[in-house]
Amino acid sequence: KATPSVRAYARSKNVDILKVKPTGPDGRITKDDIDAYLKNTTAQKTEVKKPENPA
Amino acid sequence: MDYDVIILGAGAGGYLAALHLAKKKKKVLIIEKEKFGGECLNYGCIPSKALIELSENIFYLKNMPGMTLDYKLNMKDWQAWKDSMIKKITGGAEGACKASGATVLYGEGKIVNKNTVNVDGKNYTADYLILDTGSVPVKIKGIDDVYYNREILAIDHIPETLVVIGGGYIGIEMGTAFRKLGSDVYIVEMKDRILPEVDEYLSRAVDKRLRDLGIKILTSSRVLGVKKNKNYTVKIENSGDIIAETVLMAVGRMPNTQGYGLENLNLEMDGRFIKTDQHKRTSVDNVYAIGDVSGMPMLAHKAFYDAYVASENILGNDTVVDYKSMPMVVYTDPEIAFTGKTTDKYKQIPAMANPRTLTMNQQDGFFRVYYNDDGTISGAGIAAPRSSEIIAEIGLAVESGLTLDDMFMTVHPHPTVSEGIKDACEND
Amino acid sequence: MDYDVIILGAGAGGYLAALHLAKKKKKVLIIEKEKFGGECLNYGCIPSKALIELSENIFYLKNMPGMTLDYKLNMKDWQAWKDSMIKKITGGAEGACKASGATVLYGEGKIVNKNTVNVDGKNYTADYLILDTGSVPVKIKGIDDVYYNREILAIDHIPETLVVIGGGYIGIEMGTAFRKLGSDVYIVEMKDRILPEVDEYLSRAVDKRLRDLGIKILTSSRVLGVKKNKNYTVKIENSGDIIAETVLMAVGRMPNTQGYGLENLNLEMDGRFIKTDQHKRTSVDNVYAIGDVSGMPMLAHKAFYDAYVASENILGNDTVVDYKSMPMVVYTDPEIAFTGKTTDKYKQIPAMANPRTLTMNQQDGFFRVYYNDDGTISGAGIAAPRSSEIIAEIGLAVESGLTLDDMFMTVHPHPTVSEGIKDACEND
Ligand SMILES: Cc1cc2nc3c(=O)[nH]c(=O)nc-3n(C[C@H](O)[C@H](O)[C@H](O)COP(=O)(O)OP(=O)(O)OC[C@H]3O[C@@H](n4cnc5c(N)ncnc54)[C@H](O)[C@@H]3O)c2cc1C
Ligand SMILES: Cc1cc2nc3c(=O)[nH]c(=O)nc-3n(C[C@H](O)[C@H](O)[C@H](O)COP(=O)(O)OP(=O)(O)OC[C@H]3O[C@@H](n4cnc5c(N)ncnc54)[C@H](O)[C@@H]3O)c2cc1C
Repeated sequence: KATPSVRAYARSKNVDILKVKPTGPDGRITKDDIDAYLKNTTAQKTEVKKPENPA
Repeated sequence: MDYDVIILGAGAGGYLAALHLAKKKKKVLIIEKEKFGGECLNYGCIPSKALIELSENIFYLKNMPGMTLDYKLNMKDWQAWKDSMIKKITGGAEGACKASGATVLYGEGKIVNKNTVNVDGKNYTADYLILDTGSVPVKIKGIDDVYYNREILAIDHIPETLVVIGGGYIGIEMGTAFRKLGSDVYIVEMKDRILPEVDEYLSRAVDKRLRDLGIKILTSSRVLGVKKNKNYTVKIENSGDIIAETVLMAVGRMPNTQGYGLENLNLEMDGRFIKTDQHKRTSVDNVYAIGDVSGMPMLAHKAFYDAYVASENILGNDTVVDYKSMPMVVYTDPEIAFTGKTTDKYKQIPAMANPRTLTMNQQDGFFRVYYNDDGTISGAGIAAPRSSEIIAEIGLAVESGLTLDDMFMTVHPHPTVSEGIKDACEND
Repeated sequence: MDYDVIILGAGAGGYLAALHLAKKKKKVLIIEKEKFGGECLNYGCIPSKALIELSENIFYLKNMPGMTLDYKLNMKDWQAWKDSMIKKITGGAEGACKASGATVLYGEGKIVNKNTVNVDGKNYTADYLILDTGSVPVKIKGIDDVYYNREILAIDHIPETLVVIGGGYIGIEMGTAFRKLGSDVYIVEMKDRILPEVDEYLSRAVDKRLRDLGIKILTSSRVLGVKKNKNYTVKIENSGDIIAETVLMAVGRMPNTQGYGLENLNLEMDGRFIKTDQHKRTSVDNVYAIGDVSGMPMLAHKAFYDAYVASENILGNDTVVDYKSMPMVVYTDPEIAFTGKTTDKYKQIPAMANPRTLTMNQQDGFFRVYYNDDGTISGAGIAAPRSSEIIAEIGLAVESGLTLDDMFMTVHPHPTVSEGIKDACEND
């Protein structure tokens, strides 16, 4: 569940909205949820990378 | 106790509270001294909108190229229709209350104490008391025998000349309607603009249009007196007298707090209003006040909302007055409506850019949407046909924290006035 | 290349795309063979709603107790007004496109290849092509010389008898309007009910009301032929002939895909429509199709939406057709509107329970709101005056995942039709 502008935002960031955890009222996904999801996934990616390149 | 709840006054707020509480199995007594439905259904919102509707239809056809209109309006027959139409609504409301189990008692209620109301010498007791005693028109000392909202809405003919004293929404609505029905209309307002209760960008649009319609608007004008002979003579400070067939006094309404033992409760007041908290509780335990008597704005939908909040609290569900958008409509020309808050940022398109408006042979007005830094909609002001119906969507957007983009990306049907709001929200 | 984008057809979709792209600094050529604004502004949505508005006003006054109405309607003068009103809208749209920098070219465009359109012997090239060639009325072989939407909306008098062949929304809208303007109206529909494109609970309300208005509705009725002498004779299978002054053929519209070189693109089709994906892309690179030619529903606001999606993609912003609510309105009696999805759960109140509806001397219809298990609103069907304006709020709720409670707790102004939706959402 997300409003039209949030759905468009997710699309512009290449985020699959179904994977985002909602924190808004009545289980709605907010723009912040998408930003949080992005932060998380990039964080995860860098974490995965770290052991590969122990510089 | 005889009842769980006694409700004093069956106005907009009272009957809704009765219905809601009775549905939830509370034992409810609702006391009404005049008519079920109160001012709104009998002498306010409903008859005024019916009359305005009539005036708008006549005006539209009179001004439609190709139409030659010849009509006779027998206002007595129209009034009979209007009364029967109102009877359907008030009968429906009363019937629904009774069907849900509420007891309806006609008579003037006198408050004895916080648990007791006396009607015609008999005491009725309850755990809770809801005060919904409404409001009455403000009268000016020394000016008697004029029309108020009740008389003007029961009129049996279209007056040749109508002077409206007071340029608030009630006066403006009636002035606009009678102008379109053929009267020569004057509006006399003490403040420096009409509709002082709405933002100036809205009242300005109405002022211009009403002057175009031939209404004589006198602002910053104080009425010194009204004399009635065969006609009325209205004396205005620093201006000539106006001779008129009819004078409507519409200088405001005040809460009805006198003459029914309210003083026995020793309630805290807020100016002339009964003071209530967010729960619609007064300063006395288990006594609630709702609607016009409990504070501004004095509007029917505010009374409905109050009724809901008070009832829910009585039912044990902690509920507070919590809205970000309280709409207001003035059914004038152009019809204006607004809700929410103004900010320093808005988007606007003219009504002329809305095709549906043009199909109705109208073109005055605009759609203005206010928004916050984060793009959420904070409010709107609309001057356009049917703005009364359009403003609800903005209310929903404001209440739900939706953005300009959410509105713009929602498909609105074509051709409608509601598209005007969507188009105003476009990002460019 | 001469241009960034060539748009073929300046209908609802085309001019919106031109405006949007030109505003974002794309070099745009828009080609139109007839009139700017296409079917919608010139021969569809706009003139039909203007005529319906006229008919509703006359009908209201004719039936208002107390009114004695005597009028003459000179349709030639009305048509002149209508044309000038349309000119304002189309002129505004064309002016806005040009002001934003788009080039408007009149003439029939012939597609040479995906980058080239020929007009009057001259080739124009662009990187992108948007097809907005609209739709045309379906004609029945052997039935000639009847009225279609263009002719009926340009009529210079009110016909004594009007037979409408086809009970879809266009036929129903015109039939209702001319009935209210005084014509004897027949509606002949092959399927077993009128308005087969809407859900039955909606079409049933209209069917009943139209019969009350005196419209003769023949369902499951096949027209065998139409002959024209002085009058028309309409032959109907298993039924008597109807003799009528005028016959309107409204048996549907089909995408306009013939005669302008579309075959040179060798596009994938979807039945008679040009096949498009979620981005409004056709099967050929950099060729987009929008509006009526690109699929159902054939409605102006769907064309607007398509235009927005196609333009955004051309601008490089990945955008897809993404709506949960596509509204549809039929401006008949009662006016019906719906959006979203039906579910097995709905709440409904009758239009009679809405005070504003009664002030307009109307009472037929209902407000029905469909919802999901989690309380979110999934759609609505409204049969009530001005439902066209009310449905937008439901669209916003559906798009944003709002609940029945969100709607019910948003204060709606009183008295309005929009309250009907709020009241339908009440929890009991
Ligand atoms: C001309 C006009 C047009 C209006 N148009 C609109 C509009 O379009 N939209 C809108 O929102 N608002 C409109 N209003 C305002 C609206 O009518 C009020 O806000 C609304 O009626 C308030 O409802 P209420 O329940 O507070 O009080 P009321 O409707 O005033 O009801 C109070 C009831 O209490 C009864 N009562 C009082 N004292 C006692 C007693 N001691 N014992 C028994 N009964 C008692 C009265 O008889 C009355 O029936 C209009 C008002 C007027 C005058
Ligand atoms: C009577 C009637 C009432 C209607 N009412 C409504 C309503 O109330 N609400 C609603 O949403 N919809 C309504 N519609 C439908 C609406 O009109 C269409 O959905 C809308 O016009 C579709 O827009 P479009 O851009 O796809 O095509 P069109 O508006 O059909 O425009 C296509 C344009 O392309 C031009 N063209 C075609 N081929 C070429 C070529 N080769 N070269 C140059 N130009 C070309 C045509 O001349 C035309 O101007 C109504 C339709 C009718 C007939």
